[in-house]
Amino acid sequence: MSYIPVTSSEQEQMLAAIGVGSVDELFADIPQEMRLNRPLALPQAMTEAELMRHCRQLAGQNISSDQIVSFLGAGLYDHHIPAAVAHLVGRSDFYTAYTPYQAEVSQGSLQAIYEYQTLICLLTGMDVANASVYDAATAIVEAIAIARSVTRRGQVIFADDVHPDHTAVARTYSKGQGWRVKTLETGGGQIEISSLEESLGQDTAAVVLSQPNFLGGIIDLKAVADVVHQAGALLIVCVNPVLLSVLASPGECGADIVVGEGQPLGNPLSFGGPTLGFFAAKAQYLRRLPGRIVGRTTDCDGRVGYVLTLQAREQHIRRQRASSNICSNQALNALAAAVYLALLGPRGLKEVAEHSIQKAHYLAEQLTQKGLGDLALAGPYGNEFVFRPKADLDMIWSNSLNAGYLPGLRLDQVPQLPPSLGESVRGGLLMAVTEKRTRAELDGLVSLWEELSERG
Amino acid sequence: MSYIPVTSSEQEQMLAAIGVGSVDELFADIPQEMRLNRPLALPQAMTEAELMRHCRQLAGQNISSDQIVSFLGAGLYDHHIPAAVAHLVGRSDFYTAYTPYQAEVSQGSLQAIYEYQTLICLLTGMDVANASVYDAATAIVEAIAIARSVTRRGQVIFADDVHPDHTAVARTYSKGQGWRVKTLETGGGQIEISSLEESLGQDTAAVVLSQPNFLGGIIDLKAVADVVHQAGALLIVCVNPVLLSVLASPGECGADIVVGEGQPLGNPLSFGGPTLGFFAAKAQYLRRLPGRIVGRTTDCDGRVGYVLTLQAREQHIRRQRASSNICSNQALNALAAAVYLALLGPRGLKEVAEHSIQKAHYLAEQLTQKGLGDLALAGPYGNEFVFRPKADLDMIWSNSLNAGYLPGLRLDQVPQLPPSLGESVRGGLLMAVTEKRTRAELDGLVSLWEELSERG
Amino acid sequence: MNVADQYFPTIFELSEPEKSGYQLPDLDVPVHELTELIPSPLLRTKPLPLPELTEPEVVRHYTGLSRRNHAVDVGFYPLGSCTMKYNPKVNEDIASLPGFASVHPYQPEETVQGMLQLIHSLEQMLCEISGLQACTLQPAAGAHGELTGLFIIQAYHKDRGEGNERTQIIVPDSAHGTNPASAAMCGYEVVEVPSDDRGGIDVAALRQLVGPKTAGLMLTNPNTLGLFDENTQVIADVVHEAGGLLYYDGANANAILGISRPGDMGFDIVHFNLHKTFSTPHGGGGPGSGPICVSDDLEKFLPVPRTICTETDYRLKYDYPKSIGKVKNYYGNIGVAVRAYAYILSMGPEGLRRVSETAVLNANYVLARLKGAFSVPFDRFCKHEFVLSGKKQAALGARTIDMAKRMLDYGVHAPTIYFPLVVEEALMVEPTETESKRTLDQFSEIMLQIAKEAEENPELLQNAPHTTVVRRLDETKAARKPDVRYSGRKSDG
Amino acid sequence: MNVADQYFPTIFELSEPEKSGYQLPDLDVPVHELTELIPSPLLRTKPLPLPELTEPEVVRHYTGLSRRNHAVDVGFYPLGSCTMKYNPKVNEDIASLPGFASVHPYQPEETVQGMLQLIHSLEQMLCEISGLQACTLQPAAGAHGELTGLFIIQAYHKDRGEGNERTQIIVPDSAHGTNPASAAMCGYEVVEVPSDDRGGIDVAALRQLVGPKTAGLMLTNPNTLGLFDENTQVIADVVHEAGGLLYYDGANANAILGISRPGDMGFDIVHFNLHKTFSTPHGGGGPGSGPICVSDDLEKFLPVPRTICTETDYRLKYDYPKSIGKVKNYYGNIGVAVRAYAYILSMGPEGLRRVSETAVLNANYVLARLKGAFSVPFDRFCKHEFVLSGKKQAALGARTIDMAKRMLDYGVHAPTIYFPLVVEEALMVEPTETESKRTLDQFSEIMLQIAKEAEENPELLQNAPHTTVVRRLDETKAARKPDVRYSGRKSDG
Ligand SMILES: Cc1ncc(COP(=O)(O)O)c(C=O)c1O
Ligand SMILES: Cc1ncc(COP(=O)(O)O)c(C=O)c1O
Repeated sequence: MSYIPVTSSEQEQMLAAIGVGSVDELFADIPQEMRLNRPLALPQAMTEAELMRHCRQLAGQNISSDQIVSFLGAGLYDHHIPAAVAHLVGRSDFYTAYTPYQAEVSQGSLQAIYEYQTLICLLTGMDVANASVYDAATAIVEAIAIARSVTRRGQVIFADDVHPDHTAVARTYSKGQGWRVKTLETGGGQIEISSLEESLGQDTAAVVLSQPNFLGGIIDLKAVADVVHQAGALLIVCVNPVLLSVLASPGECGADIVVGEGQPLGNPLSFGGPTLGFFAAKAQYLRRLPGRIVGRTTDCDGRVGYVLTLQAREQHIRRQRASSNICSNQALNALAAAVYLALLGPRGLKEVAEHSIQKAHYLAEQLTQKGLGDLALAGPYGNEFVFRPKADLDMIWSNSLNAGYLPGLRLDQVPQLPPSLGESVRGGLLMAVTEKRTRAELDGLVSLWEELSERG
Repeated sequence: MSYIPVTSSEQEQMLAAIGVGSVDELFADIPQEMRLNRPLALPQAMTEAELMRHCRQLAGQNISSDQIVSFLGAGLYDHHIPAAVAHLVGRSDFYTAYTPYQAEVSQGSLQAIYEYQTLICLLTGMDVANASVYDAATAIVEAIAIARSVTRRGQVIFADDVHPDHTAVARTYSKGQGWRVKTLETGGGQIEISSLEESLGQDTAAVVLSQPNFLGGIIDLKAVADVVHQAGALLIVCVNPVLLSVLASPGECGADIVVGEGQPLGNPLSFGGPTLGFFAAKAQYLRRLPGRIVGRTTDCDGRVGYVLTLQAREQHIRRQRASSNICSNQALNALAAAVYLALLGPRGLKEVAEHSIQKAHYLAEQLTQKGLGDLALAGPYGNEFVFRPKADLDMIWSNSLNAGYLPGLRLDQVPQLPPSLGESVRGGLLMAVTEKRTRAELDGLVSLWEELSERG
Repeated sequence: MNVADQYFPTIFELSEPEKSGYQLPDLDVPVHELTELIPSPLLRTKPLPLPELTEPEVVRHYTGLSRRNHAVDVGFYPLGSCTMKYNPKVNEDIASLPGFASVHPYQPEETVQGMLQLIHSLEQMLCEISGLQACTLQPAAGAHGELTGLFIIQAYHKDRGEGNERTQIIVPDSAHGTNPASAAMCGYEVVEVPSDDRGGIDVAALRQLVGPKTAGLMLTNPNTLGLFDENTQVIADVVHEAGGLLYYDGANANAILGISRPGDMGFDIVHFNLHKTFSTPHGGGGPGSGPICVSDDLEKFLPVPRTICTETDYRLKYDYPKSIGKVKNYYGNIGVAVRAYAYILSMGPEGLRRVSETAVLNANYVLARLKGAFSVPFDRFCKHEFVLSGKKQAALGARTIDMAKRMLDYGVHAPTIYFPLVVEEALMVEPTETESKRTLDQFSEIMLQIAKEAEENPELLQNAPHTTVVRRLDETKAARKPDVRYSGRKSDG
Repeated sequence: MNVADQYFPTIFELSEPEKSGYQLPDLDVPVHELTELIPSPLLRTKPLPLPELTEPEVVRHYTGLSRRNHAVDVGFYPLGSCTMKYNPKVNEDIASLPGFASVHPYQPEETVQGMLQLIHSLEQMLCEISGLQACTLQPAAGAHGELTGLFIIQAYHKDRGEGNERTQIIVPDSAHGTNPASAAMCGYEVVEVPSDDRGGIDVAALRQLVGPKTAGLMLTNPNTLGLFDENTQVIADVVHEAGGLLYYDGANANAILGISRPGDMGFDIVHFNLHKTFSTPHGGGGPGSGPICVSDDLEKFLPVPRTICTETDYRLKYDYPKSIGKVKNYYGNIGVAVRAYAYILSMGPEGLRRVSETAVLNANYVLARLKGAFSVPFDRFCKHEFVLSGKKQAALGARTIDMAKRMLDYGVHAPTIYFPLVVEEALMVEPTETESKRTLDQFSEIMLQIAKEAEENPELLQNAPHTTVVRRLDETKAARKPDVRYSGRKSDG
């Protein structure tokens, strides 16, 4: 067995040292009734070459983003990932390490996380950040836990244009944890202050908004924070980190907790995971943050070094009174995000955002100017928008796929889209554009659709 | 520029420190007539994403060995390379190092080479080995240089079944260096002792044989060595390292210098390069070996360590009196070979050889039993043989390619195949089989050819 | 002057205006002023203060950092409860195939049939390994699996009309911290059951604790002492009879693959840590993956979407009215699942059994070698890990933390320390099956040497480590004056 | 007890019978006894004595070894004449695309059109950069390029009927060792021409040396002192007038990209080291690639096959009757060429010029900072590298070797030392353009610190390095009693 280095003669020596005659004796404490007295019904072992062949074949049954011109976004974006990211994250000194419990031999991971935390603070305009949580959705529920415990209130307002997966996850947790989700109807546009004020109540622990919203719209956060705070609630904002390079930072806008999906920062799509949830907050919430935090300190000789800190918040110390149950997080994805940000720097990240935005607007203009349909929403957007084609959606859809285009997300097929939102975007396609899309590809899609609409 | 970390303001500071006003002044010693007063006529710079796209597209115009069932060998073989090889060789701590000139900070490379040298000795049955040369062909000419200097003779006998590229390289060197190549006709079969004896003369410095020969045939080396030595010449054998796991070692057989193409040991085909030439010899030639050699020693505290040694042989010390001009070698390919051997071990390597041999014989049997043609040569072979199809070769060839088979090497299209050899294999296909080929693939080719011969 | 002494600057200190390690092609579409597209009040006013570096600098920074890490590929890592086994390289290659890594979760199902097939097959394989009937890959890690399982327990009781009554989750005092934390996060009252003198659950105490309030019991088995609970059957019966469900924390499943199945032990819900038992790398803290398997009865509560196999293809199905809903975006940490799938296929049924047999053999071997020098709280054969107590050494002045730090000087990682809480000065050692006897012997000798040092020279241990890139770090200072983001001060910690 | 002190066992010492890190599927064809297929006298009788290890052990061994290396990705590597620039990661990815890495050289041309196009384009780009007209990628490294060039010089003279007369190659005393070694390997008599007091060729001496025996002159320009030969034009004329050819050793081409071209300087043959100038990694000693470019007149002598572009496709052509033949199997180190191709495309014409400008700027900056402390043999602006003499320090008891070893303590690689031979106690520093000012400043300060140490405490240097995994190694012992293969002795060196 190429992964098990104990030979049969060594096994004999080891059994002798233990003082038993067979490995089986070591399992004597497992009662016979609980034993599996047959081999597991699993496929027979494959050699590496067979395995690779099998997996290549499976992988070959999926169309990867290199093989199709994709306009799918909806929370995960197909940005170019610089080659260096995979090379660095792929160093096994990083990826075969555990959580840095023994700090003195884990300075690499620890410093990298400390730097990551700093990068997230800089990006969001917040004071402190943790070492990552699972994803944006669980980041939101962790943020809500803070809000509930700070405010001791039990209701949370979700804008209806928050990613439906995030809201769905929140609903699951809310049921389990006994708090209530209230929906704020936006119709995909700006938050109306009056309706927000109406929604806010004595029991509102937090308001959860998304910037941009699920439909790509950019909302005015500044107007919102004061209202939320006046009601004694916390403002939780879920952001697209790439767009933060051009948008007013949520910190500036008065958010209390900023979370988001870190995938766009140098992480592959991976069919939706692993990605990472980043988590940043105002300084006053530091000791309430979920999960791991790295701090800078010194050693007994005065050298700078890094450790996991404030562990008294965490489950392995505080157990049922911990700020969260999270243990393993998404460290390697956070590392990728840090490497990505370090490579791009402020200019690079801004260019990625600007190119994506400009190209999205070019595509939207082309599509509308050519009379192929209209945008479902009137407000400003970033690199994603809802387009309602005039022609039959099914027809466009299948023809585009056949021609090598994945034209976006069909909103009619999104499970759990809030009805208030569904209404305004009926028949729409959520189309995302990244810097990877070339003008030729955009023009290609437009001409294809022109052709189709002439034909159909 | 993402690879040049000097900013314009730093440039100013540096120029000031140097005491010049512009970078141009630093080039004042290059006369104006010798300057290029226009930009180089090269394509404009591509960004990483553009470059990747362009190169993917170029790569996509080549059919890789994963995309076709290949029976091409002829010196380079498509064996399975365990995943771990690329991961280890791909550690930049190895691949971005230079030749280990500063031993104390290069113990990784040095110990790895020392181990590689040992592995090559074990594999070939020889006493000493160097750190690699460019390839098998240049290994042969380096071996000849030793033979010439040891014997002070000027003629070298090449069996006509040595790889034609090797012989071609030797001819180039012989012209430049003023020695003579004499051909020993074998017809692709065993070395006839009588004709060998006839060929050997007062001026014969060495006899160069190949095991197996270019046509896959396995030759009896034991019979040869004595005869060569009696004539005062050296026996140089070029071997396939994988087959050495089942064949009598050339050391045992009395070879003086053993060289070979190391590609089959864990190196990708890479359109023929980079691969590596390995080089092993009897102990008495240690101080005549070309290129680098690593030796084990101790440091001032008695710790074991490794250094480049016997450098007095090398060009940077001995200059025109060096044993060779080689400087850079194929270190990383040698590392891959070492990792491959370490992973496979004696059993693994033997299995690779045996599977390849058994499958080759199965294919040959099937092809001949089905009456599709015959083997050009009668002698024993390993994993490669010359098959002469009954049907029209052009027809078979193009139909096989279309069906996803690369049925081997057309010997009628090999430039510089010695006429004596060409005669015996006229119309033949040199077909190699590795452990990667499945029975289904072998049977597939056979049925295809059956079909074709019925049709045509 | 020692290289190890050199301050390793943060990436922020390497920044220089103008630099970037990234370039985009010129924008090839007509450009608008950004303010024409997005009202300027919504736009950033201050420049983004990220560091500016070129690619060579970034590469050198992170390569340097990586060499300041211990890791499985670097040396022995006997961190108890973490199953730091070897992470096969081929699995990394497979996971990075574009057909797996560059696939969007919202692609039409017909464009991801290979992915869905893989997910479905892995779910089935995990069911077979667990002895249960249905599976979801959605939870992102073990703790997340626990939470998901607890949501299901809640849903189950609610469905039976007992949602309000069953408010307690029973957890052994030896349990991992995530167990009570997950239960609390789910709104449950956590009731702790003590261990008995064999290291298992005190069954008499358990009988006292169960009742109409009991929603369920969470058990790690073998438990965090590395011991299989000899009363598993009784425990299961007691809890089931009281109307509770049994949750199996599969963090320790490396001891039982192909030997015994939680389903056959009587458990209703199991999570696996793919990043432990199924060889996916820990990534320096994550990502993990914590799929759960459940019994037939509980299947209807599993999160959506579920991956189903129709006669013609694979589909994602949302229509499960009793489902707890979603616990994570999209479908889980699928990239991790791909590696686990590859691992199971490369091991096969015999291989997996050999994994557990060898893991248990290795642990017992090291235990046998160390028994004489350290206090052993429970004198039984262990399973895949064992817990020592450092109290003998602590009495001499060398606490467990000191011994752990000393191990770093010898080039091995320390075991898990001070856990489980039920053992004084605990040292929890899990060798895993991917370590050779040679390594186990070396480790044993290091431990024995340290035990000797504890007798002869406890200060040596108190001041350890001596040879690492930094020496013992001041955790108290870190917690008292938290510095959790770089703020421009150079090297004053 | 220091980890660094631990003996790092050889792979042979880790071997244990039975183990393997590799598995094959069962053989699925009917099996013969091997002796039925191959007569037993031809078969191995003794088992192959290779080491036996599993994959985790192999991975840990080589990972551990790799961490005992300095490398460009780890730190500054100012090894003169070696152009240790950053190796872009994307080029590694490109070279490992299966369409490049898994292609057999004997595939039919129609199945490798992308490969042939790449080769042809790279040849053309190198021609443009060199200012010459035809190119081959066949030579495997710089020295091999030299040899190939010399074969061509031979063929040229022979073709003109002067093959027997022109027996001498002139080489400057500052030349790299490969130059005379290649000439000798080619059967030439090597004639050395001295340097003048500006560091260039002594033109008067050259005039004395040329004549009817002159086959050619080999020149590195900028030369190994990092100096551009101010008399290049005269030198070219003198050699050409004598009927000789001019060979340009392009190892130092990093100084002239887009600024000056060897062809325009009058050279007839140029080799490039793709593994220096064109950023392909050195691999710990290789593989390299040493393409040569030649003038129109010499094209006919280039090795075969050549890659040609027809109207419809790319082809390999063998039919060049005057060709010197082949110098290497197949077509050269194409995997290296792929990286160089990617590099040139990513830099573009302006980028390449900036490479050389910055390489020269960086070198002059460090030179300016070190001038005061070290003896500078030629007081001129350097090009991409410069040579210091350590004679001042040597007089104090700290020889260049001592200073070099001391640098290792500071975490940087040492410069090339004792080369070129024309400078006493030479230290040859080549920073390259991929280093930041910060790194150059750090290096300068280290050098100045060492110069100070040399004055104050030369023993510190004589005993250096102090902090590396091994300390100064005994090279004399290594050469006197060569141990070049492991023979089973554990750790007695
Ligand atoms: C026994 C036990 N349960 C649960 C967990 C939590 O698993 P995760 O870190 O994947 O959330 C761990 C992790 O160490 C564990 O050891
Ligand atoms: C000036 C000079 N010429 C030639 C060479 C030889 O190049 P290679 O090592 O590629 O054979 C070198 C290598 O260091 C060199 O510096």
